[in-house]
Amino acid sequence: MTPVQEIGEIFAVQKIGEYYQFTVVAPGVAASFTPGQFVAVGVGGENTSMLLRRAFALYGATPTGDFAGTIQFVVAEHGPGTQWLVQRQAGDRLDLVGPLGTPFQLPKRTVPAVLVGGGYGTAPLIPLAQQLIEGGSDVEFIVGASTASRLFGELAAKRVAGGVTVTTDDGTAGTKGRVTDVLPAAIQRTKAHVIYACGPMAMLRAVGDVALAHSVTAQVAVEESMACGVGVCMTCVLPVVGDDGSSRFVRSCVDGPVFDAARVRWDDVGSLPSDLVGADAMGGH
Amino acid sequence: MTPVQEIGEIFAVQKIGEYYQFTVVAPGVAASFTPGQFVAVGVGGENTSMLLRRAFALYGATPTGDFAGTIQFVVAEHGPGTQWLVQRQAGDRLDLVGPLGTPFQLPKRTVPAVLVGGGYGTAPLIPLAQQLIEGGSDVEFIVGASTASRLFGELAAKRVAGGVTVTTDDGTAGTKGRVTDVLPAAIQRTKAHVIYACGPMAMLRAVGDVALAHSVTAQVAVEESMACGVGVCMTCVLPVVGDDGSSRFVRSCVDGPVFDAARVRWDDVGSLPSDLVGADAMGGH
Amino acid sequence: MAELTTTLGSFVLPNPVLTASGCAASGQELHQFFDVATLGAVVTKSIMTRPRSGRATPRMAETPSGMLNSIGLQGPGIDVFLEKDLPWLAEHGARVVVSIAGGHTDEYVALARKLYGNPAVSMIEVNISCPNVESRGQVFACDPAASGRVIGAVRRAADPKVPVFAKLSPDVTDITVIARACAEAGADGLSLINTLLGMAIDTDMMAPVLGGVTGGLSGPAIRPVAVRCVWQVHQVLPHLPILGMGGIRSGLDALQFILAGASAVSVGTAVFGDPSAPARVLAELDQALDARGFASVADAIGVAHRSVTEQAKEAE
Amino acid sequence: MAELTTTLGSFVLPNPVLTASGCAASGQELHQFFDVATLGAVVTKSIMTRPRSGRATPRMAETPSGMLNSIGLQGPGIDVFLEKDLPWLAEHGARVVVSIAGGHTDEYVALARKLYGNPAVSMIEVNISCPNVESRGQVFACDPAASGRVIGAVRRAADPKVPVFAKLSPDVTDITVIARACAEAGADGLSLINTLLGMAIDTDMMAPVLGGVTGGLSGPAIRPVAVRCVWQVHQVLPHLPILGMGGIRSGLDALQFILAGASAVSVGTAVFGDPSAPARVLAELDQALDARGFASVADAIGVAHRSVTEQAKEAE
Ligand SMILES: Cc1cc2nc3c(=O)[nH]c(=O)nc-3n(C[C@H](O)[C@H](O)[C@H](O)COP(=O)(O)OP(=O)(O)OC[C@H]3O[C@@H](n4cnc5c(N)ncnc54)[C@H](O)[C@@H]3O)c2cc1C
Ligand SMILES: Cc1cc2nc3c(=O)[nH]c(=O)nc-3n(C[C@H](O)[C@H](O)[C@H](O)COP(=O)(O)OP(=O)(O)OC[C@H]3O[C@@H](n4cnc5c(N)ncnc54)[C@H](O)[C@@H]3O)c2cc1C
Ligand SMILES: Cc1cc2nc3c(=O)[nH]c(=O)nc-3n(C[C@H](O)[C@H](O)[C@H](O)COP(=O)(O)O)c2cc1C
Ligand SMILES: Cc1cc2nc3c(=O)[nH]c(=O)nc-3n(C[C@H](O)[C@H](O)[C@H](O)COP(=O)(O)O)c2cc1C
Ligand code: FES
Ligand code: FES
Repeated sequence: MTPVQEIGEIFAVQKIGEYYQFTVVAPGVAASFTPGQFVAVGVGGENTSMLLRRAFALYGATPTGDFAGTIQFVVAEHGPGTQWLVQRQAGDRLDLVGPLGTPFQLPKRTVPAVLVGGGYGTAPLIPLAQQLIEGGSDVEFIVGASTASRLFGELAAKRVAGGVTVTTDDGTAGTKGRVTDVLPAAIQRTKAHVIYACGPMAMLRAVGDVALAHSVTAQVAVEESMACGVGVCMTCVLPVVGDDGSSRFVRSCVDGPVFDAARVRWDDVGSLPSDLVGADAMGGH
Repeated sequence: MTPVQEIGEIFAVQKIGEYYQFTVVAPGVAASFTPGQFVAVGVGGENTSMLLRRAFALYGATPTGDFAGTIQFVVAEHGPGTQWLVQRQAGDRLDLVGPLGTPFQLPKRTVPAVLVGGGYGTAPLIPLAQQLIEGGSDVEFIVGASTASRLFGELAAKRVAGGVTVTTDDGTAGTKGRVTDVLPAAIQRTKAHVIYACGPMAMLRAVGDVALAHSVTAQVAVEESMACGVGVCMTCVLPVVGDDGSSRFVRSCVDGPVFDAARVRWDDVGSLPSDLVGADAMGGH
Repeated sequence: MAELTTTLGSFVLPNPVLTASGCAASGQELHQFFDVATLGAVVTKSIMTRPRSGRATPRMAETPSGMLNSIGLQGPGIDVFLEKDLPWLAEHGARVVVSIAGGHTDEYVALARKLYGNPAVSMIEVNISCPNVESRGQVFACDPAASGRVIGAVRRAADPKVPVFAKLSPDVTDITVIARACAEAGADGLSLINTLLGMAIDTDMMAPVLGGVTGGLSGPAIRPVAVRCVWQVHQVLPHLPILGMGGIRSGLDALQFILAGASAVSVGTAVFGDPSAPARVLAELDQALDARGFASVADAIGVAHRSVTEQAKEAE
Repeated sequence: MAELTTTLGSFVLPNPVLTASGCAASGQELHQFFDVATLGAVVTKSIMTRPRSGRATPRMAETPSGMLNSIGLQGPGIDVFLEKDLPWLAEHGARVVVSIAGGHTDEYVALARKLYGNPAVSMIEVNISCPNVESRGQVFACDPAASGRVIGAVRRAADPKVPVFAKLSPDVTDITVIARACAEAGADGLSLINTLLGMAIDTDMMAPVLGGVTGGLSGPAIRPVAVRCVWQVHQVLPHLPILGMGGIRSGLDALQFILAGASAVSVGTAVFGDPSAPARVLAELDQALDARGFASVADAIGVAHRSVTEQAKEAE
């Protein structure tokens, strides 16, 4: 599961709603991929002023068979880096590092699971669902977005798992409302022991709260701004409670992006809680 | 003859020897072009780390007729900017400012002229030759380069003017030697009153010396590193003797790139001669 | 439609986008690409008492997202400037900020006197990033005392109706110390920032690229340093107007400076890549202010400091 | 094949390319991309006496050809470092430069003592770009006296066999003054440069991007400033070894630093875009030296100064 650095050729770019689905020939990355991991993509080309890679959750990887050695990820246009990326075409080459990060942990025993995706956050949940189902677990999806065009993976979800509930904040598709409005019912219906979620931080936090209320665990894949993606720079940290009960800033690129929602101190993201290990030493600086 | 800034679409890029000939749809630049002027091209695309435009002598411009509103220029691969440029293809867009600079001055009366081009330096001499010939002047070309693959415009020169002498330092084409080896004979043969030259600084200087020796004037188009190309930054200066007999650093982007070779203080290029106007004020700084 | 009028001391500008000294000559050349009268003002190349040749070439080197220059203040001298350049700017309806430079305090004073009472001069920007001949060539802007002396002398000599701004160098340990010294000496405001001292080495010639060996680094590469300088100075001198500059290429870049505390901005190096950059930046800034619901430029000046002050309050 | 061996004081390195402190953690992560033992040395993240949480997020902002960071020296503290990280590096055959940081002189001294006699430590880099708690948080590296005190104390406390390098900040009026103070205090060499103080403002939030408000600017954007610092210091202290860094992304970038006077270079921010950058830079530098006919790295150190000295001679 050690990451590799390789130049991958774009096999296809498909526009899906507001998103762009990339299929890239990258055998090295594909070889050791596990759901929940991400790939870091160089943007801007030669002589670019953008030094840092952009991170994208892996939507899938096909080590063997047809499309052997390809990976998939889904890009939403955001700023200059993603704007450059979505202008690439089949045949263009991308500078890739991956697979990176700690993947979703599979339950020890086969238990029912609810998978909750927000926007492009559904992408990494599709290969996870396949894995869970192969492992014998019942899987149900909740796929949400602010509006219909920002939904992703509804069909793919239907294909792998039967039950898919769709929500949109504006009601342009599925149930009007948020994923957490329909999550409690889904937990009860499926007798889920675990929830897997990927999407905006606010959604992950809300999912964590619901999970807590139903005393089930929630594994969530977070998005923190990353400079290196490989664990050397310490830019991507979150305040997380450790096994010893004390909290530390941990790197979401290597110790995450998947965390136990109950361990993340959501209130303190973006601040420096005084009880954090080593916060006392910050006086001077 | 005021320059314009416009986005031009590349109509064609042809590889000629070691050079790339660009034809770009740029009606604004084409409209007011006069031989000896140049165009400044933005390189690197969006989010590039290269801030400055690259200058290229205009090889031609077709304000009317078929190819109406196109310009031509010739690019030699040099560093990152030209490397980016030569990877462009038909249909791509270029950010252009031009036409820029002071063009070649035509003789008051129709007199024989010898045109001396070194490498891609022949490019701006082709439209000049057409102009001279239309004006009734006899024109003969000397086209030189270090080696055959670095020759440019031999055929074009033959097409417009009859007499073309080719030289290469290594003898891979034409006479083995430098343009200045064959220039004296050409001056005598054609009874030239004026020499027009474009090419490496060393060649321009040597051409100037020959012209002086034969007491004919030489108009040379120089290449100085330019930041703005429009006259505002003062990076592109050369020490030039003025009408008042005193020397000043003058901007090769607006007062040039065409200069009277006899006025350029070749020895002092790259230094600060103490008799330059304002050199005495440099003490402090 | 946000109100774009802003002020630099007593100088009222129709909008907050200016050229930067040395990046627009005296306006004529850029007027080919946009009407210089539409800008807040044109800031002229630093002018000196006598004609100056400037330094030997090469005078520039492109660097990542920036450039180095070692022009050495080439110029015709104040007399030619007053006779040719200033009248042209006035005729074309441009407001003019005259940048002056010197090697002695009295040179600066002489220049201020020459500009006295000239109706075409809206403001004086004093470029003190020059070697002080009187103190072994140490740059005025690197020494609070020397900076204060020059600014005080210029303020006294200059037309009282014309604001005097000190243009500071970022190459100092604490820019707020220099800023305070200039403010106490009577500066009506500050221009932040001049270039950073840098250099590049030609790995083929194995020698410095620039004829001047070292040169001034400018362009987007230095923007974070420039924004930091504006922020620090506005924090300690919140009532002193700031003309911000350093790597501004877009309206949002300009907005960063205004939110950090600048009352107006200069667009410099960006002009070399895009000769109409100042006009474009102005249009983009206008849009950006509207999009954020600002009724005026004034409402946006220094706003980014609020968030931090509030956080500090909460922390208490 | 140029001889790549170089020296930093008494520390002999097989080649002149190192990682930069804080840009390679303690080597483990980068070892996934290249063998860290093939580098001249691994420079560790600055370590302190106690565990440190570091600052609140966001901790970085991308800027044109650069980035800002406000990590705040997050780390486990010296004891965990000695127990976990240093042994790992030793086992994997990497030479180690340990970077130390503190808020008091005695913290630095305590760290130097903890490293005393440890065979895994080849060199100590003293990061003095830290606020000095004893003087209202002024950064040590901005004050020659404070810099000298720390370096002198560390030199006395540290293993005499281990060279002590002072890592300087470019955010000073005259870096040669700080360099001299460190040299006189016993520094065996200097690391040049640390980041420039900068900031970015989020034009949507209308607040500073970084949790720490200001941050350190690094990357190719600052290379011209870094080369200038190396040049200036080598000019006044030609015999003091310099570890050069600041925006190095290629072998030719590294060569610029060596020609300016550096005996070795650190590759920092470039690692974030290319995790194998240090190994690549080394290969490219090797080629570049050969292409220019250098028999050894030593032959290239400071060579760019010759051209200038010669010109000066001629001028006489
Ligand atoms: C683990 C992980 C997985 C991700 N998966 C996906 C995905 O599957 N699909 C997708 O469209 N996006 C994904 N993102 C977000 C994506 O990385 C950002 O949208 C992208 O980096 C923005 O770059 P930009 O240049 O377009 O925007 P800019 O805002 O200009 O980027 C400027 C800098 O901020 C960083 N940045 C900005 N927004 C984010 C963000 N939301 N998260 C992290 N860094 C950010 C960039 O990396 C860059 O360094 C993921 C992020 C992380 C950390
Ligand atoms: C008036 C004029 C006309 C020119 N005509 C042509 C032409 O017709 N065909 C052609 O191939 N080239 C021409 N050149 C040279 C061309 O501009 C340079 O080769 C090009 O700018 C190099 O850019 P680069 O990024 O590839 O190289 P780099 O060396 O990486 O460029 C770095 C910087 O140096 C400047 N620079 C480097 N070399 C030169 C040079 N020789 N002249 C001026 N600036 C330079 C660049 O503009 C850039 O700012 C002309 C130059 C001038 C001034
Ligand atoms: C080529 C050039 C010449 C300059 N000349 C001057 C000058 O004469 N006086 C001055 O005060 N600043 C001068 N500057 C500095 C600019 O006015 C400005 O302060 C600096 O470049 C930062 O802004 P920018 O990044 O937008 O260019 C010059 C800058 C450049 C690039
Ligand atoms: C994320 C990050 C963390 C850094 N941490 C340290 C540090 O702990 N100690 C230190 O001396 N320098 C630190 N630096 C500075 C670098 O070591 C280096 O001096 C600077 O970044 C310039 O080099 P570069 O442009 O190659 O990165 C850090 C730089 C970055 C970008
Ligand atoms: S992004 Fe660098 S440590 Fe996580
Ligand atoms: S290139 Fe700017 S003045 Fe000539």
